[in-house]
Amino acid sequence: MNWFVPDHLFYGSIMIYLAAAIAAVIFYRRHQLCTLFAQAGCVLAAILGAVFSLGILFSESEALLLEPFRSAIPFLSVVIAIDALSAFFMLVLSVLVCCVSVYSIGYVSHYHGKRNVGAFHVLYIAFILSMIFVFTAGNAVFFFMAWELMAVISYFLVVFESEQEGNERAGLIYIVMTHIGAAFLMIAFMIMFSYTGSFDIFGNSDTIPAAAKNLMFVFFLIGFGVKAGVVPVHIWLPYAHPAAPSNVSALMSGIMIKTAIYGLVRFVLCYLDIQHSWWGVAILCIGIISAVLGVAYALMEHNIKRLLAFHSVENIGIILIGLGISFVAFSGGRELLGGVALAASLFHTFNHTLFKGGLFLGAGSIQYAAHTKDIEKLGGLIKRMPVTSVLVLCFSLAISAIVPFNGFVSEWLTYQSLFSIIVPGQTGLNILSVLSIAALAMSGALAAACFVKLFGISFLGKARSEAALHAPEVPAPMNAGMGVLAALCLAIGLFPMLFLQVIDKVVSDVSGTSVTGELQGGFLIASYPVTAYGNSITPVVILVASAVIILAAAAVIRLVGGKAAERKYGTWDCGFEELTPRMQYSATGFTKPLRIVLRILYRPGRSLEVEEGDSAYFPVSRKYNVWTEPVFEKYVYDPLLNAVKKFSLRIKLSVQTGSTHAYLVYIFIAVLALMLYNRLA
Amino acid sequence: MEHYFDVLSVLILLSSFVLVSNKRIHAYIKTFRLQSALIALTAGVMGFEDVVNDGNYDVLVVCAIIIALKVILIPRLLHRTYGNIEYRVEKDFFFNIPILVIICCGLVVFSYFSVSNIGALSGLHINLQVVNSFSVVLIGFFFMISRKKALGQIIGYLVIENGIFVTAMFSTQGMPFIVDVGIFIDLITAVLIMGIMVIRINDQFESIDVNKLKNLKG
Amino acid sequence: MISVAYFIVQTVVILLAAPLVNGIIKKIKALSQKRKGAPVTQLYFDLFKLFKKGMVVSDTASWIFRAAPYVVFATSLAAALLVPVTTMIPSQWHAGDLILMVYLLALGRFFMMLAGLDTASAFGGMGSSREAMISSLIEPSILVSLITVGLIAKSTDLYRIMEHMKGVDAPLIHPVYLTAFLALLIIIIAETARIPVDDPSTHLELTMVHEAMLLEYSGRSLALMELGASIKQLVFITLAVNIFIPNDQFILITGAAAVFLSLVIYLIKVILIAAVIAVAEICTVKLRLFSVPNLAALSFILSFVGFMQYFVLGR
Amino acid sequence: MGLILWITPGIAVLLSRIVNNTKGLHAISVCASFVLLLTAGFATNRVILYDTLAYKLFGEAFFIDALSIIVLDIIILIGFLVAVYSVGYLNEECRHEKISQKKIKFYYSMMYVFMLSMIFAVTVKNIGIMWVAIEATTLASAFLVGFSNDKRALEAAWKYVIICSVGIATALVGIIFLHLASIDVVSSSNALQWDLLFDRAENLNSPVLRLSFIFILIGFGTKAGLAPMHTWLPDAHSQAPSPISALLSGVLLNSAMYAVLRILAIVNRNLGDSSFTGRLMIAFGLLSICAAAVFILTQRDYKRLLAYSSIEHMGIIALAFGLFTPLSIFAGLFHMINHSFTKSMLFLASGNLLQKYGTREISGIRGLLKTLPVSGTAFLLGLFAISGTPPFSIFASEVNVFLSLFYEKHYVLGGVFILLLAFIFGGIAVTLFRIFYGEPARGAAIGCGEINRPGAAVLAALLVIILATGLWMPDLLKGLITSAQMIMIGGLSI
Repeated sequence: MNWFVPDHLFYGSIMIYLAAAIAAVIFYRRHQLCTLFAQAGCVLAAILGAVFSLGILFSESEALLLEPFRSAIPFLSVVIAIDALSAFFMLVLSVLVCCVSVYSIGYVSHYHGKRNVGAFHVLYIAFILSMIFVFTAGNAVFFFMAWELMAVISYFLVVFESEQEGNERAGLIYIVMTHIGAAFLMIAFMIMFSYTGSFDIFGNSDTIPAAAKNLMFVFFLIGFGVKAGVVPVHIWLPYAHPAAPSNVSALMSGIMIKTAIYGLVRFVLCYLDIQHSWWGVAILCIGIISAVLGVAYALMEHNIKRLLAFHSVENIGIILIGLGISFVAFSGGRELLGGVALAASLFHTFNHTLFKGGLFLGAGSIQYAAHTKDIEKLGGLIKRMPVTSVLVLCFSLAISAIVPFNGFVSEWLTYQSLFSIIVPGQTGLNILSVLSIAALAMSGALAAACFVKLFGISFLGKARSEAALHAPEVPAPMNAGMGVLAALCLAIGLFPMLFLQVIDKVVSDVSGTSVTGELQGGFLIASYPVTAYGNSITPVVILVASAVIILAAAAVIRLVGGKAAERKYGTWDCGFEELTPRMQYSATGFTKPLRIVLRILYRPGRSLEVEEGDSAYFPVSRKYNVWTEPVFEKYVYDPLLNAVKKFSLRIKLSVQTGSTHAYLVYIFIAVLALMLYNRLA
Repeated sequence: MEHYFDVLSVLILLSSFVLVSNKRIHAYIKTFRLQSALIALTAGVMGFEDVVNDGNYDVLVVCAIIIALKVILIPRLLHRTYGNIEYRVEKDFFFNIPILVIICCGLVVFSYFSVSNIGALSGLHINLQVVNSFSVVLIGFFFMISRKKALGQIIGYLVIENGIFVTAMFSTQGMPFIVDVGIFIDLITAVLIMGIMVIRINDQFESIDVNKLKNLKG
Repeated sequence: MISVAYFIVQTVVILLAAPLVNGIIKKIKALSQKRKGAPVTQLYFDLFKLFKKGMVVSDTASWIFRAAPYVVFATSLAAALLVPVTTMIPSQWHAGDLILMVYLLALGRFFMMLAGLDTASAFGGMGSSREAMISSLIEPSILVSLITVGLIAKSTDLYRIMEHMKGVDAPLIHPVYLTAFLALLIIIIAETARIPVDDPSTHLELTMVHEAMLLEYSGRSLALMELGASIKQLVFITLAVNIFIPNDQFILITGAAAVFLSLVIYLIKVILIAAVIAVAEICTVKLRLFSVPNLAALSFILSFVGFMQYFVLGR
Repeated sequence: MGLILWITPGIAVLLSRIVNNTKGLHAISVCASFVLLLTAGFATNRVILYDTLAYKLFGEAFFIDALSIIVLDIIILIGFLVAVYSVGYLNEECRHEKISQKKIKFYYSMMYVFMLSMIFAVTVKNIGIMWVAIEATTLASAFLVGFSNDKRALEAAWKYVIICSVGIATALVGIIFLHLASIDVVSSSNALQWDLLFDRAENLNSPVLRLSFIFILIGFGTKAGLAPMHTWLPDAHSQAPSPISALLSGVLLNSAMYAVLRILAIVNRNLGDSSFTGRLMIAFGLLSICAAAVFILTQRDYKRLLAYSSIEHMGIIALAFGLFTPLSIFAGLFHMINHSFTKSMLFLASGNLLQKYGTREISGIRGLLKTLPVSGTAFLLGLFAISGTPPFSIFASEVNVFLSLFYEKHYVLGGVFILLLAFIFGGIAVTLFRIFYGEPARGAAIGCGEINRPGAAVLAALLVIILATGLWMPDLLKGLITSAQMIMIGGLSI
């Protein structure tokens, strides 16, 4: 593949992104043109980026090292290094950006004339570029700069629609938590520097003593955990993602969270190379808790984007379970199992990017058409928006890991890696693995229930509000963008082996063991079964078998029962008059059984305000309100913040009292203290 | 010649004790004038000795400046400022006088404890003189803290400057001439500015009690 | 060649046996109440009648309402194909293992719940919401119990597990298999809407879960739904039967006769389990909805204790 | 040629006393600061070529080397920007009838006395005269702090004068002990000359030198706003008119820190290692950062908040110099430059804010990005810059400070330091980020659009400088900082 000159392609795609940004600035006045040029540029650049990363993945060449700019400030040089892992994440990013940009051509039109579209596109492109540099940074300080830049630009995007109440606070929580998380990363990088004297990510870390490595691991875990949104530090995620415009929250949820996974693999697995098994166990525990709690909280949400944000927490949990297993395996010397588990988690990362990106775009289409994010006000959209409903159905099936779609295959691989790590003898790890199997099963079922609620309540039944009744079908580019993602989900779901080759390149580069041998499957016969440790699945055969069954059943019924006579009539209403939309099951009602079962988790509260009429038996109105407590915020974060504020207020008023005498006393004491110190020292 | 300076340093220390035990602002100014006169005397003796030994007149000129500034000009200025502030007898300090004096003694002991071990000052007499004059600085500082009135704080500042000047005289036979002149210029401008400010405070706050100046909190 | 034969035998046996199980259970319940009860083959007549009848479809229903019956039927039958009925004929497809089977049933359940919501009726919504709760509580114990057995057999492929179980003599004596079997029994009751969890026979809105989702169906789609449900029931019963009481030790001869003999033994065992379920239904009354989680917790504890036996205490 | 630095401010003061119309006053001030800018440019390239610039007149008092040229350039560049900004600022104040024409005259004369004293402090070899100049800066800026002549400004001015004079007096004690320590090493005629002291630092009397360093650290620390002595700084900087508080915060603190550096070099050279001075400087630095971190979280006045962030950054500089390794001194100097530009930009932007909304309370301000587009974005990006987010220059210098800390294996100190900075960002974000969004509270009363045209240009220029120095550092600047660092301690930083 001699035509493939890597750095031209890389620089080419960056240049096109910049050109798109400049075009957005030039056509600042005319919003239509501005959107078209900017997003078209992004699509082109994304395609180039995808081709570039595929080229890197399949060219068996050593890591590509570029150094476009060396600054005179010590240790602050722009070094770009792309190896298989960065290329894989670049591929994921490019695929998502391509689809989201096609979608945005239609979506951003609802900003035209109302908001500063030029600024939006510049920020959007800057956000993508900062993520590209996070994936391709070769030097830790440049990585940190790209990391912080990504956080700041996404903050501006989150508060882009600041007039909606709540967006401001969401942005604030987001930027403060990510900044504090980044501080931990900085400490880890500095420890790295103090021992190895260089910031090179690809350098070897043997000179770092074991204690420092443990400390670095803890700091990496905290820093990347905050960005990934694992449970104890996830509270910014359900605020930030819904606040951002839908195409941006698709990027944030789809790929920005994955930068944390990239960070963990790059710094913990490749750089520090796993020292102790408790590293893997820690990640596994966090993964389990995040998976279960993420989906449990998602169930109770009725705002689509908050629901999807909580699901990101769940899927990050599943990815971390895979990663935890691979770390445990690597530290235990079981290279093959580590490879398979790593392949599972990377595969789930890619799948999650596809269907979560698609779901957020779907939420954007619903908001575009019905101008609301609250499920309780939707209903019956399937009749008004047939194409969007089919796409959202595909994504819902994919996220609840149901068979023909890609969610299932990656979860199946995670099951297999969990299955093969259990060996009689390691008691603690066995219990943990079984618990994670149970957690995976439960989160899968709860996710299915949650997405039945999302799809059923918003798309099926009768429209619950005027806006839902007259929701127009969204413009074509929006559906096109989502369509590509849905098609990819289905294709990977049916022919997983095709994509596992790509991941195998990454795994063999990262961990040195080729996994395809184990996963068996020729490159061409994409439909060859995915086998791990002798257990195999071939989704294509299952699909063909069930299709044959359906056709046979239809034929037999046609033969036996004659032509299908169908009569349209109203739904069974027990003889009362016409069924009103209020009689349908609402989202709150749908999840009521689970709210009662898991009440220790939600601590639900309810209130009933009754406006008295003239007699007690005929009230004018009843207002029934039920809510679940945000446990983490109420019992962890708010008390902490109030305590800190009270402490700071008390100290401030006691030190800065305003009296000149007090201030002079401080200086006097300082003089005496230092003289004493000098005398004694 | 040395025991002249011992006596003078002790006298200056005593004058600062007297200052601390004064109640009225008039008394402050008078004691300050006394202290400045003593310092001028030391400077005069030292200057005369310099003229005799190596004939440079710097220290004598400095002594003249001290007399002009600290003995005559500044006290009159303070009197005038204090003049047009209406007179209200208030308890001007936090603790009563015996406690103040005890604290000043404590300060003297402390300054002896912390300064005495310095090698260069080991010569007994220089050491003693430096300790006395240094404790004048600390007492001036403490005086500033313990007085409620703005004028009291100005006097405290002036006493600190006196203490510093005397420490310089005793330890190093005076600073380079330009530096001394600069210090005096600064001193006189500082007093002028503080005087104007005291008058303005008196207009705005109707009293020169520094405790009224407390609304810039937090 | 073998696989085509396997495909035909498996489908025929499943289609015929599934309605039979319901008939038997109803027959035993009727006899226990000292009444004659409907003939065992009643469900066959109902299905045949329903196939011929026309359908009444609600005007608010969308294409999902029409597609759901076919999806439910197809997924149940596909899951049935993965489960070894006649243990004599191994499948070479490597088509799928127990995790794929569980998630296939999940696909069927997903569409059934959507169909419940599609007709904008309160009953359908209530059925789907309760089904959501019960299925998400019972799912962990299905996987943990099956994977524990798989772990001992070192593979999640049901056929390999079968081969292994043949080697184990009287598996129900070992604590691991006993707990897994009991957990599977509870799962059968919960998944297929039997009495303690949900009453299949009544249409009283307070009690019905599975029936509520089918309320709006009529004609051939109702028939397909009923058939799908009964096939799913047979799948779970086959799992319980063929894994824990493999029927191959008794058969000494080989060849076609052996296959026929194993089928007969398999049918006897199915009837046995159906009787056990019927007895369970007779003795217990329908549980309150919010005590079903205790049942699910019991089943999870059983499977977890089973796992602990083998993997932690090393028995 | 260098003496023009001293003469121009003097002429400016005289002229501003004479000229009476506002246009003339503005013209004088801008020309004076422009002339100063040119001479500073000339002086800088002289220093780069011959690394000192001295003249025989006034007994060679005039002396500039690489270290002082850095602080001098900051003073003059920011002085020029403030002068340009003041034109728009004062016209706006006149339009609101807040100040009369006479006040502008007073403002400009006081400002140039202030500039003269600061330039004087930095371009002098004799430490005594440097002390006199720094004391003069306090007195010159006293009335500028009390400029708006209301109760709060007067109180701030009074506290400023009293605390700073007392602080400076303690510094004088330090200088006297320094003189005492060098009594037998340097002849009394050219006592307290910095270069002589530095060359013969080994044989000075070290116990007296340690005592003198203590007093100097407290004295000039008060002026630089280090922790226990910082109490005057929030009052003075928040009550002073914004251009003056930009000068105070951006520049005056640096000259006080410059004085500490000079004597720190002598003491460390005398004591051999920097453990004694280092421990004190790091202690004060860390205390300042902690104090700032605690105070910023519950601030209600945005100018006070900026003042506290100056205390924090002075703490960082003190910590960097306390470490006293080549890399840490390089980082400290670089941070001094970056902090001056960022902080003066923030104060100038807050000036526009104050004039537009008329209130210092954070709660009274909403929808800043709509009403003041340029200074709103400058203020927002400035806040990101001041808390050390990457594209800006403060991040570059803070990284170097981290590097020097971790290179010396101070892990706990470095870790606490990084977390404190993140906590401070949290404090700033929690208090200040709400003013940028939403609709302005009193709708119609506050029109949209920039009021101070030249001010907006200055803000834009400063923003560009900050962004540029964040990623790319001109070799000229790097050469200058390395030579300044070589003066204080030999050896290459990287």
